[in-house]
Amino acid sequence: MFDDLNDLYQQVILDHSRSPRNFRELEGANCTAQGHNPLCGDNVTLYLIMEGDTIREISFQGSGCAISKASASILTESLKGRSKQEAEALFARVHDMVTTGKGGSEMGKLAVFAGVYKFPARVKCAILPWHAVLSAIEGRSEPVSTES
Amino acid sequence: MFDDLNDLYQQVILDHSRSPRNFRELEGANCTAQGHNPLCGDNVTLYLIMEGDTIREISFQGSGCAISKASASILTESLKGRSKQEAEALFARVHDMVTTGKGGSEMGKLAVFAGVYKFPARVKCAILPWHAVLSAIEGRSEPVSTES
Amino acid sequence: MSEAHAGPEKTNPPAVGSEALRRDFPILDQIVNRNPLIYLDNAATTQKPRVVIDALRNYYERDNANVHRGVHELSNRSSAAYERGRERAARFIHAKRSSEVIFTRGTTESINLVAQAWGTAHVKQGDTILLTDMEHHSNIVPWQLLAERVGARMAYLPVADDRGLLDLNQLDQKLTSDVRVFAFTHVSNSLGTVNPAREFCRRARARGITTVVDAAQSIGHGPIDVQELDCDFLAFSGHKMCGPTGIGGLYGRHELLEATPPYQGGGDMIATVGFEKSTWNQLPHKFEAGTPNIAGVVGLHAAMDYLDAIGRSNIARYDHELGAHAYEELSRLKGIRLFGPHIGRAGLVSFLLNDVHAHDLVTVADQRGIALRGGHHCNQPLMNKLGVVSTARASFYFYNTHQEIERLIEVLREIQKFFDR
Amino acid sequence: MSEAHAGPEKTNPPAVGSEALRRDFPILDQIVNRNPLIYLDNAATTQKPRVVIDALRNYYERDNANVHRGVHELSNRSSAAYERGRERAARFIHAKRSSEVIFTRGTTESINLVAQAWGTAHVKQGDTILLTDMEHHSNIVPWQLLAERVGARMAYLPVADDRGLLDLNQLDQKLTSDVRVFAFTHVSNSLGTVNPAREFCRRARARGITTVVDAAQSIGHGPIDVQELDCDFLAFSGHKMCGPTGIGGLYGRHELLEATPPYQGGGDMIATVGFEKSTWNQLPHKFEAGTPNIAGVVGLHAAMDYLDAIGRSNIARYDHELGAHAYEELSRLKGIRLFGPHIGRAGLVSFLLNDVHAHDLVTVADQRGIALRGGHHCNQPLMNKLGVVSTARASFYFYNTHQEIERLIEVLREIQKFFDR
Ligand SMILES: Cc1ncc(COP(=O)(O)O)c(C=O)c1O
Ligand SMILES: Cc1ncc(COP(=O)(O)O)c(C=O)c1O
Ligand code: FES
Ligand code: FES
Repeated sequence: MFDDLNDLYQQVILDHSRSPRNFRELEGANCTAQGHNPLCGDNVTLYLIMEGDTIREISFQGSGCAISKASASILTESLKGRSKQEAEALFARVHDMVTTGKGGSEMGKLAVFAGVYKFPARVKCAILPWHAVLSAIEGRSEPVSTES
Repeated sequence: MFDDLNDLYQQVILDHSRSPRNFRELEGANCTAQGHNPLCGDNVTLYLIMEGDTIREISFQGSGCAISKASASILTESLKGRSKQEAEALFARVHDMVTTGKGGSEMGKLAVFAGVYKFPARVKCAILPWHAVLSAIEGRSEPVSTES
Repeated sequence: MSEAHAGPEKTNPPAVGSEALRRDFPILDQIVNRNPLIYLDNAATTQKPRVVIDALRNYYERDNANVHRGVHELSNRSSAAYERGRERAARFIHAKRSSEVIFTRGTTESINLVAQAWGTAHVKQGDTILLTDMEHHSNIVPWQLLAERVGARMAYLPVADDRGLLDLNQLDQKLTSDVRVFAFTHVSNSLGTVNPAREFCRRARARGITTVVDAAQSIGHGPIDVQELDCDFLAFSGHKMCGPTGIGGLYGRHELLEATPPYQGGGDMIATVGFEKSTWNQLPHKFEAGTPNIAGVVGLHAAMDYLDAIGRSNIARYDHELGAHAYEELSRLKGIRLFGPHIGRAGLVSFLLNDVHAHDLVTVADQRGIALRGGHHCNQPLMNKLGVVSTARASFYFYNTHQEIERLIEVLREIQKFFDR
Repeated sequence: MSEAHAGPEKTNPPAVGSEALRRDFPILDQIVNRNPLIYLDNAATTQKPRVVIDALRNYYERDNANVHRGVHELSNRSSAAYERGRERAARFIHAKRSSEVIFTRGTTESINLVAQAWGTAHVKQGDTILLTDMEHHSNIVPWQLLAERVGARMAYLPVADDRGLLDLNQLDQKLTSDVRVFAFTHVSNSLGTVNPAREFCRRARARGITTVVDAAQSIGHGPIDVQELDCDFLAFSGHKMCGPTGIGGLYGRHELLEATPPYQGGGDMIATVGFEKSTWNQLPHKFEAGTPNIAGVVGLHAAMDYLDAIGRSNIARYDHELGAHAYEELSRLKGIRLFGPHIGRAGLVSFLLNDVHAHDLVTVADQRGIALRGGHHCNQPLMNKLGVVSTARASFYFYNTHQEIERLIEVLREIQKFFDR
């Protein structure tokens, strides 16, 4: 009945949104960034401990819908231990996937967001934490917004 | 062919617009007023010598279309020697006539303006000098405008 | 001269909520996401009856020309249609004179006009601008910009209790001698509160305080009478009352408009222009610079005729009925949180269901063909106060039906189950 | 998601001036004052092709909803249509990014936005605002209001000779170091002068002076490329390019818009709103407060598609042809006084015939079904300079024909006789 919906709200997404991983402030974080979605008023803050170009630790906090919470949660899992360059490359592929629906097969757990592309108003939800994390590791200090 | 037009531009109107009567500044005027039509930018200035409530002398100057020039010219002829009250009453009847086309039969020479009502954009032209003269004899100092 | 608007009012208008009436709105008859459309986002914008759409077409197919300065036939027709629209709008809100109606893009521009033109001339350093906790951003930000410019202070009449009501006693305390203007919404777009606008204006007037009524949510939903309200300014949007987008109005009391400097400069608002100085045209033209939204006014005229044919008291009654019905049914749902007053509410309901985020809820409802709105509804300060980021909202109009509400409830139950997997 | 605009461009567009093309404009096929309508008031506003009227109807019958904050299907469609309209407009004027296009009510509001928002922040006491002698009131009064507010000085580049041209040598003298902004019209609406906008911008840029191009009369009449012009701001109206009333645009270079504070406050233009302070949304939303004219943008999109299908170079060529034809025929009339350049003129002619007042002439022409304009054309300072109060104007568009010009000349001869009784 709810075919597209089941694509969007996969069980993994619901699980992560209910019990987000790494959902806390990170002590000793040397890199943080906020993301803001003016359409809904939701906010996400990313906390990172960077060692050189490597993301040693990562966590998040904030308010958001199931999509944005799950996206942030899975993001923290996916980026831990990765380099800045790897994070940027992954962002590009996530962006592609949630706007076109393609490329999910090589994305591992992140593939659960492939269904988002059918819901244009919700693409920003999935992307919001990624915008924030990129802004953090690239050292920009202003809060980012999904309107950009 | 030009039936309505001949009603509007009667020979009398064309004559008065070409050779307006009392078209000069009036020396010793104790009462003047300006009228302005913002739609076309035209202006008319009325000069009066009042003795008590009576219009002893009256003249005009300014730029305008055939209708407004003829209206001002015939106005000066009609109001000379009249009282303030008579002028006000006449204004009301002219206003009626040029907006409804009715009542011309008792208006003497002013009846030539009865055709104006068929041309809504031109009603202001016929009325402009009347607005000005009323403002003058009622002692208002601001220029009047046809927009009121 | 032909009539540029939609023609005479219907003699036998269809009843609110009836199938016949719904047929007046072509958009309602469509399938969205494999389900018949149930449009419950009327507080954001309303749909347009065929007479309004036809009025626009007729205008463009027969009468279109620029207004005011023309002498030719089409220009006469357009100018007459435009000014007839103004007279119609004045009658619709019972203004004393049609020159008290200024056409704008909508409520937002109307309030900006007041804050910028009247406000800059009349609100001074140290003055207070009083709003309420439940204002739309459009009735907050223009005043904040003004306050910053002139050095005035912002104050807010608080929402007194969990029922989303404003407290008249508190109002008296807030209406101190430094308050220069009191701007408030007639009906809250997120709580559904109907404010006692007449009483607000009475108390403000007693203290010489200028009042600005945001009528965005009330203009299309019942009778409005600016003389009875005795307000100084009143702002409204055409698109929220069956009219086209891009047109709305500002009512201003004659004396206040006279004492207000121009807003935008340009054609039509001037009497004379010189290289160094210009002089202003008379009301209402002083505030309407440039070519206005002529077709918008023609469409708005048709919308006002349509609403009056249906009957604004009928609309108000039915609206409240739908609101009460929805509120009652919703309050039976387990895990529901409802916002706004229990009774006497406008035809909209704001709620949260369990811990489902409003946008998730709205996305699922949309897959059932139901158009709801989720978000802060341009009421962020209020949301902060309520301790939420956003709510879901269903807002009704006279073409909605009780069955649609039943269906909404059904789908909300499904949504609960869906997110409770 | 369905397409909210008029659909694909025609593959075989009708030729300018052809009968087939005229059939695209329903309004042209009518009798006015017992004569077939000859519409020669296109500089005031243009007529609308059926595709534009249909685009409005389709929007209201299928997709109407409020934009930006919605999650449901209709709101998705409306938001997408609105932003597609922005991309289309950016492409139409060859802007680098679509966020450089702000939607406004029209040219007048666009110029007010620049003067009020950018101007108040960047023009200081003692600065000079340079305009030209041939500006429309809409490009004079906003600057006078700004000058008065901040204590700036007005200066005007004079019309150098009786041909209605501006002098480049004089421009260099006028572009002194205290000039902060140079605002000028691309095409004069009363003289028909086509100004060398690119060269104006080049000289201003060399001195670090901000440029504002009033494109009201050029936008619909030929290709426009803001990157080639290298202007800072450019203002235009939809209704003068086959689009609906109530919609227009402002192009602004990204860096300048970023450095400009907001204009109007309200919904959509904010990022966050607090009781005391608010923060602004990003470009272009920062400058679009409240519900915009959504249908207007949809109609404008269709108009741009239509103009490009006809071909803007075709339009420009034909326009100039009609203008030259009319100028030549008119110059043969005894007692004619023609204004503006002899050659290289836009598709409009301004004139006086003997001592017949422009409004008298226009009234008689109207009785022959010919729509002309008489008056100061919102160019009072220029009229003063020319030593006249008003002129009569015939302005052409690509649906006008050479036969219509012949007929105009015929009627003008009749008018001479009529007033020579
Ligand atoms: C040169 C010029 N500038 C500005 C305007 C004003 O345009 P609008 O009335 O659409 O704002 C016009 C139109 O009359 C014009 O011809
Ligand atoms: C209470 C209230 N005020 C103001 C507005 C703004 O209206 P508009 O967007 O038509 O300018 C709205 C509409 O969203 C509203 O609900
Ligand atoms: S709805 Fe706010 S981030 Fe998804
Ligand atoms: S046209 Fe100016 S007064 Fe008649």
